[in-house]
Amino acid sequence: MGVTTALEWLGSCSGCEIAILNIGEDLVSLITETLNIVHAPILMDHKYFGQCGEGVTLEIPEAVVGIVTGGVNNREHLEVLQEMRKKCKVLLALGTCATHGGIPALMNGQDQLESWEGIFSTVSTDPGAEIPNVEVPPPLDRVYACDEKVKIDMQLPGCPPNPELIGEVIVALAEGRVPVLPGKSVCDTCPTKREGKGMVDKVKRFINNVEFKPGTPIDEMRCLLEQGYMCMGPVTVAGCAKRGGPSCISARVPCRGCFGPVRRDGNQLLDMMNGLVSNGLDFKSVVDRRSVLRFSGAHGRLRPVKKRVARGKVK
Amino acid sequence: MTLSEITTIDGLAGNFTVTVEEAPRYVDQEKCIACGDCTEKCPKEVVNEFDAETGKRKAVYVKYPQAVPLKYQIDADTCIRLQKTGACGACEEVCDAGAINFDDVGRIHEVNVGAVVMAPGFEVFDPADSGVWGYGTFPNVITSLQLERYLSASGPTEGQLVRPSDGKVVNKVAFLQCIGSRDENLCGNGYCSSVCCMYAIKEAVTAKVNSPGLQTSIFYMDMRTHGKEFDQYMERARETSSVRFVRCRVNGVETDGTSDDLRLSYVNEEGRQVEELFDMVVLSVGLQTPKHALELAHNAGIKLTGDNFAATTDFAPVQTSREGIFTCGSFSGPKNIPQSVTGGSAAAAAVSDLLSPSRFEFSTDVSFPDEKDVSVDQPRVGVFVCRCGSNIAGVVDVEALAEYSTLLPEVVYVEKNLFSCSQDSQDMIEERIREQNLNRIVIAACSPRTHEPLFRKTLKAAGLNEYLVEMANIRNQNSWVHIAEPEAATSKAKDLVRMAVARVICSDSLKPISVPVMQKGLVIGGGIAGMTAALNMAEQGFEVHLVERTDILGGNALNLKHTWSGQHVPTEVGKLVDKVVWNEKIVIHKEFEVTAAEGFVGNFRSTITGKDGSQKTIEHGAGIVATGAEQYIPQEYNYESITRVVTSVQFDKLYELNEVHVRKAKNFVFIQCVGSREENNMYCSKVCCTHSVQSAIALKKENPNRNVYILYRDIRTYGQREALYKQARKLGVIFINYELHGKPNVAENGQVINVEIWDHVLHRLLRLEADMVILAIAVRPNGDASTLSKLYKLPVDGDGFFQEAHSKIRPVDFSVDGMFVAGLAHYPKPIEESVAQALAASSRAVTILSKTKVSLDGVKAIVDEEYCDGCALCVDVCPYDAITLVDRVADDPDGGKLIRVNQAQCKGCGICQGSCPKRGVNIAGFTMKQISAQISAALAV
Amino acid sequence: MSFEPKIIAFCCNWCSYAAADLAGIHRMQYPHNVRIIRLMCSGMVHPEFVMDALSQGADGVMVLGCHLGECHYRDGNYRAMDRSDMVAELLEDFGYEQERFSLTWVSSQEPDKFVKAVTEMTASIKELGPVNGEQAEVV
Amino acid sequence: MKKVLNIAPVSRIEGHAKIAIHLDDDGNVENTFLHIQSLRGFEKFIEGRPAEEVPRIVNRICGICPWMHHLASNKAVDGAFGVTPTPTGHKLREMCQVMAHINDKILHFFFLAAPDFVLGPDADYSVRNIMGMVKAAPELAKQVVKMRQLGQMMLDKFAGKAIHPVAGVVGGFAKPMAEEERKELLQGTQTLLDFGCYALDFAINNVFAKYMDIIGDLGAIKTGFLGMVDREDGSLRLYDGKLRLMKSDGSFVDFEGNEYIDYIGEHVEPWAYSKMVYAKSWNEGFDMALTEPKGIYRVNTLARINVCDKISTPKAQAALETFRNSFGRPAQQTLLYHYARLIELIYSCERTIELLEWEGITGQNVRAKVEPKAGRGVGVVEAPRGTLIHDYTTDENGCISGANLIVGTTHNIAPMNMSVKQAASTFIKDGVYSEGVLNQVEMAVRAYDP
Repeated sequence: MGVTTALEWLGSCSGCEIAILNIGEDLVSLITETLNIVHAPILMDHKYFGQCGEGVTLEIPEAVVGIVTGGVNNREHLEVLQEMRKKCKVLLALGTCATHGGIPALMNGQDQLESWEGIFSTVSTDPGAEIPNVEVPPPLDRVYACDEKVKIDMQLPGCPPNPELIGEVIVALAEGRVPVLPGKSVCDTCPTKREGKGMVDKVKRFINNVEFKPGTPIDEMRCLLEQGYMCMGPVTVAGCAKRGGPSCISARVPCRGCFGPVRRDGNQLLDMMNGLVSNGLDFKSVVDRRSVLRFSGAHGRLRPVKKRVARGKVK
Repeated sequence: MTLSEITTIDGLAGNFTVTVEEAPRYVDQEKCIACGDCTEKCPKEVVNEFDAETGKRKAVYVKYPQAVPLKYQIDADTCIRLQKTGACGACEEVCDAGAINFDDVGRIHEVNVGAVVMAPGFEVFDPADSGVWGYGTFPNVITSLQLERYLSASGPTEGQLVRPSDGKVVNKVAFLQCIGSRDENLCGNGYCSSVCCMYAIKEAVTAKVNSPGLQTSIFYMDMRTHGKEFDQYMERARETSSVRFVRCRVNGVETDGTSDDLRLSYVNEEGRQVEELFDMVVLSVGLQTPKHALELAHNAGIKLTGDNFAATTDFAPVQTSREGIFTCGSFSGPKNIPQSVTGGSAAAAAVSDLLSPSRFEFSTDVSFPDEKDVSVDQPRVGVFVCRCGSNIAGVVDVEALAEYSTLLPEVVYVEKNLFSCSQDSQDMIEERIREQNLNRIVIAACSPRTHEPLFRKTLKAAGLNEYLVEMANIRNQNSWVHIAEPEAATSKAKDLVRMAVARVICSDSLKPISVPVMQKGLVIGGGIAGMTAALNMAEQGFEVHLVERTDILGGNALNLKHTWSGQHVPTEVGKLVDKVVWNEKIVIHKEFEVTAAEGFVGNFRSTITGKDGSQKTIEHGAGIVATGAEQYIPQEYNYESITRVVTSVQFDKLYELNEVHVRKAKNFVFIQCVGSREENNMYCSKVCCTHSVQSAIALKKENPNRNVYILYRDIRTYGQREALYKQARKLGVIFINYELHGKPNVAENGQVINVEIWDHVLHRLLRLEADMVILAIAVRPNGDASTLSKLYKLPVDGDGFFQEAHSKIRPVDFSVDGMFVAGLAHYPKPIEESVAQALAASSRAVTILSKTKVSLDGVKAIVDEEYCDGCALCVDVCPYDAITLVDRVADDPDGGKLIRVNQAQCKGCGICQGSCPKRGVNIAGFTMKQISAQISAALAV
Repeated sequence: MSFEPKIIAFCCNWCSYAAADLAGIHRMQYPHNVRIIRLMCSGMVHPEFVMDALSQGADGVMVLGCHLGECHYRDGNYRAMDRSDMVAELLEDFGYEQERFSLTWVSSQEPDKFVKAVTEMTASIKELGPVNGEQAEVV
Repeated sequence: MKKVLNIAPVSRIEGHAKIAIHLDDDGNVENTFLHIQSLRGFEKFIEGRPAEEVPRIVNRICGICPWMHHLASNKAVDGAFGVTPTPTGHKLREMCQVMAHINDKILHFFFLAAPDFVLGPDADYSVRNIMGMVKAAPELAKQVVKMRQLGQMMLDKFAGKAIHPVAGVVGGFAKPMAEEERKELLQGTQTLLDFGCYALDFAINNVFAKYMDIIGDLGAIKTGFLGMVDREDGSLRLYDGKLRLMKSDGSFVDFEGNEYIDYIGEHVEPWAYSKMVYAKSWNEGFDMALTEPKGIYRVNTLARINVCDKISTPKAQAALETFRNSFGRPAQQTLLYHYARLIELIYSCERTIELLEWEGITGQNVRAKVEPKAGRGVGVVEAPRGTLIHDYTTDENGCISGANLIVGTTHNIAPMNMSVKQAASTFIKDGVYSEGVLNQVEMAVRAYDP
């Protein structure tokens, strides 16, 4: 009998779940032998309030391993996460939403109420609509990463995470060892030609394709940052690489940092901008620099822009 | 050898036999552990010479806490036991070490040496001899040296300025200048001691800091602040420390009879006779050669000047009249610290020139115990809190600080010292490291910039890596700047110690890196300084490249006729040029300039470009900048429009050619400080006073009927030059003082030139009819100094002269290792000082060239292969191109990449570290971990 | 009691740190709120240090480097300047007032400038209030 | 006495939903609600972003159909910037989208829906799932996993990322297709096509045949349909075409995506974060009454199969004819979504092959020249879950100044609520209900694959 495991998704898009399925051939043995899944909304019908929905308190069965995906956006997420923490020995935060807030944490850069009102008054929405509030979980003040709310034992970022690494973590957990996960940046896995960033003075928007010879491997392509594109490889933790190169770079597209900061508490915006200015690049050439935090906006990194009251400079 | 004196020097240069007489110490140096018990027990109190009679000491004593060797001694003249056998002997009883030896006897040593350097220094003039200043009679008349002790934290009053007579806090103090200087009637010392003006200002400023509200007045004849940045200091004293300067000679000091206050009567600026009362009068006593030094000179058979200083020449300022015997410091004339330090190096250069054939024959390397590997050990931090006399303890609650330190993580030992830097503390720390098995040290004291090297040595001596020490700067950046806020200062001190501890815990042992040395020298500038330096290096056996911009060697000296002592400059320069030209170790590059430079100490590569555009590359281990200076072209005094208004340099030429105007002229007016000592050029050109006085003397000697006027602000014929000033006055040269706000007015009026000036003595406007006006023009820094400074990263000061590493203790070094400065490039100075500085620079350069490799500081960028992933963000930010991107696994492109740092090129600036998003590169000694730890510690609590 | 800010000052070993030492030698008095961290160059200051300091409760952060053109390492202070412009702007992204950060050039011979800088910074931070206090700039 | 049954979470679907069944005192269904639990605010937080970045952000709306959002977004940005993708760029995008459909169908039918049929609606929950299926039908399971993996990896290898793709770019595609890649993809798709045909046979013989009765009435309701068809011949289209809005009587109107506002509106209920899209153009308002629904239409597979006149590829066309012969047009039975899904699976495979065989597919000119500017663009594609509409407005910097998104599932929210009500009230009588019964209620929802 495998290790009892509970899966839950919070503010997620189910991309992480799909990534699990993408483990491939080994999936079958993994979900039937290595693991003994006792709760997983996407795959099985275990219910929170009893199978007939008569219960009143949310319950998840005990499990050795707990895997949560998604960030914590609303009360239900919080309740579920806390229940997971209660019932699982080892809690794994899977995917960048769970580890650093992910895309939904872009909301942290907005005024929530204003935004929601906007959403329920679009051109196509019936006039006079109110923000729903019956039997739907109320939102939290902002989007949180899981470790902001409960103790997390292990983190595996990625949007989505790399199936290989998911496999490694699950097997490691089952075998009770520490999984081998990348600690360096995307560049470490990137074979593109690099010389130095000094010659670039501005970053270009990605409105033209990068320079490369079609059909040639990416190790014959010049580093995209050195081509003048904003590539976040240097400030993003590795893990996306498959088939000898980072995913986006293999698609000849600059990295946008979907695995989160290279150092767990690193600050992608600060580190990226610092990397640029230290090399004499004009950081103002970055259109909408706040979206550099599009994957790691939790942990209070991304905040609504504050309008400042003019204050007499203290002299 | 301490307590020792030289009695005879026999033999010749290269092989002297020196007889040294060592006096008995009565304390066995081997046994004495300097515990101080003997002093405590000693019943005999006598006045303390070191405190200049302001305090007391015992008959068994150490001269001062920092004395080296720190061994006690017995003063035979006052020791009860040594005076009367059988009496006392208390010290012997208490000395557990059994170091006391009343039967100690003097010894005679004979040493065989190749050369001798005489640096017996000076003594201060004793004003007691002449009663006029009431010194010795009025307790509140003290000497500047005594004041120095009163102001010192380790002095009798721990820095509090109180009256000797009644302990009353001093509110009003007067400094009387030229006591025992420039005065033949009272003391026979006609010369100027040249340091007193500056030290008086310094004491006035410090005194004011110690007791705010203090009124300070300096009574002087001429303020002789001719040193580098001295005039700026004086202006600051005047403005910010409100020191009052009164130009007049005070002829006597009296009491008001009733109290201990002192009355001075003098003629004030308005020419009125006034009387003023002071709490204290400080006599700025001059320097003179001590008796024993005169005997020494006599024994050594070297000539002295009329002023009793060792006779030297301007082109060989450290060479005495006897070959093989050299001198430095005030023995060859009054000098300040930088000059003395320079002189020391210069003497060393002269000696090594003489002895270079036998270099390294007797030398042995200092060896330190093997370094203990502490990398895996749990940190054991020892904290040593320095009181620095009362400098720290006077403000910071050292007890509380020490107490607090014991609570800090990993701290296993805490101790307080009176002076952590004293030799005994060093030994003690070394001791503690061993016995307490400490592997990290925090010194809570002064600034690492001045003292870190000292403590690093101590760690080495204790077998610890020298980088495992961290200093908490609780003096310069705490107790001294929060004097009025002891609580705040104490809690800040705690923070600083906490930060230091946090940092040192993260410190690792670093290995200094050593790089091979290209044993060749480069000298930039072919003037006297440049040639002298080049020649000395060459004669010490090193190949030298001498780069001169023009087509002729000699530089500014080519404009000069005589040195102040009367040596004929053209002749001497000629000799020097010949020696340089004929020395086959010197490669001369005329009409060349340095256009590019790279490298580092021991391995410079300089590119020089000729007028013809040709280029050469010179590899050298050290470089000396002797690019000289320029003349100021006056904008003032109608120099442009009036033909007979000329510069001093022009005048010399005209005079030499016996040009008609000069021949015919009856009235000559010299105007001093043209372009010097004013707003944007607040520095003294140092040579002009002497120069004008010399010209005036020549004119007068030639024809006594000529009227020669010198309009000056302060006549700065410092040192033994004073004799010239005296002679000029004797010859009837008229000196008229003017102030900056009342500059002379020069206008052409037909055949004559009208010079108007306010006379401060007669207190009326004076109109002089001059046939010729000579402007004593300033020395200006070289225009291209900035270019050179960029090439080699050499700092220049606010006036545009090159900035030495430390104005007092490193006067010829640059902050850039392996580069040195000499001559006018550094600051205006007369020939003998240029020569001395050139020799000094040479000797400093040779300390590098004489080695086959130099070791560099361990503060370098270190790649952390665990984190560096070769993103190449740092490659282009390195100012020294020290970073390259390589395959992690040699020639395996798929193995990933990382950066390599060229240790020799890396200067440890940390720009790479500041750019790295993943802590992949760290500056050893300043790692992200260390700095983060410091930040967190600073903000903890 | 009155608000006594804690200010972290990163000082370059070759200029501002020396100036601070000199200020001591001249016994110039200044507020006790500054904690100096000695670095070899202002170009060594990682922006992360600034943010870390503020997030750990520093009320202000100063970087003091050599005058432009006087860097001991060619152009470290230019890097510091470029970074500072960036940091100053990003401070607001992360919810701090720009006034909490300052960059000043002080040569080793300008203790007075050093004193002026820390005195003014302390004053301006006192006016601003504690770093975690009411975010004054919210409309 | 009154009580509420909370079926939470609704499982084996991709979203966060809860079914609340309110029973009256006699234990009969008083009312039911399908609560859509979460709202993330994409429309708002893409504001201010450079438009060309948005396709890389909105794909996170759904991890199962990221390609749909990615490409709808790209189409919208094309419109806003006024660019027409190069032919090759256009076809590469479509190929990726259609391939994504393949994987999605396999996933949904076999991993999520099939357990209900293979193991039975009232099998124990612990076995009524893919793990159970693996034990029950190991060979089939392995085959299924393999096929899905094949499809995913083909896409992943060619486009860098299968989940949350990045290869689609404003103006076209980020990289051209190499000949080797083409060959490999072609081969893989052939295999998938074979599996698709096998899957349909398997379903017809082992599932639908067995459950005809249930199919007949489980969650059955009567509504209109919306889907995309070819502009010329009205055949089934997934990536590009015109929209067709059909009434339950089979009459329909066609319109272009950017006219959507004139035809559909969004109704908001206080008990669901998701809006409920309805046919505004019918001018009958919005009502979910089972008997006389107003403005209600459905999307997704069944809808597309209903609205299209034919399917342009042979095997799928044949399957369509069989389907229509037995169920007519439009077919209303909710569980037929599964049937329609498998027909689309075959179409997707065939269409992919068609595209791979187009000679221009390996062309080098994959991206048109792009200038960021102010404008508006509407991007519409057929997502597995229904018609997906991205509507952007950009400012002069080419940054998003306004966005309106209508995602596939929202069209089906109202119908799903109706199906749930229908199912619940048919199965729950006088307080009698069981886990199996409640699961059948869920099956009604599952059919829509929300």
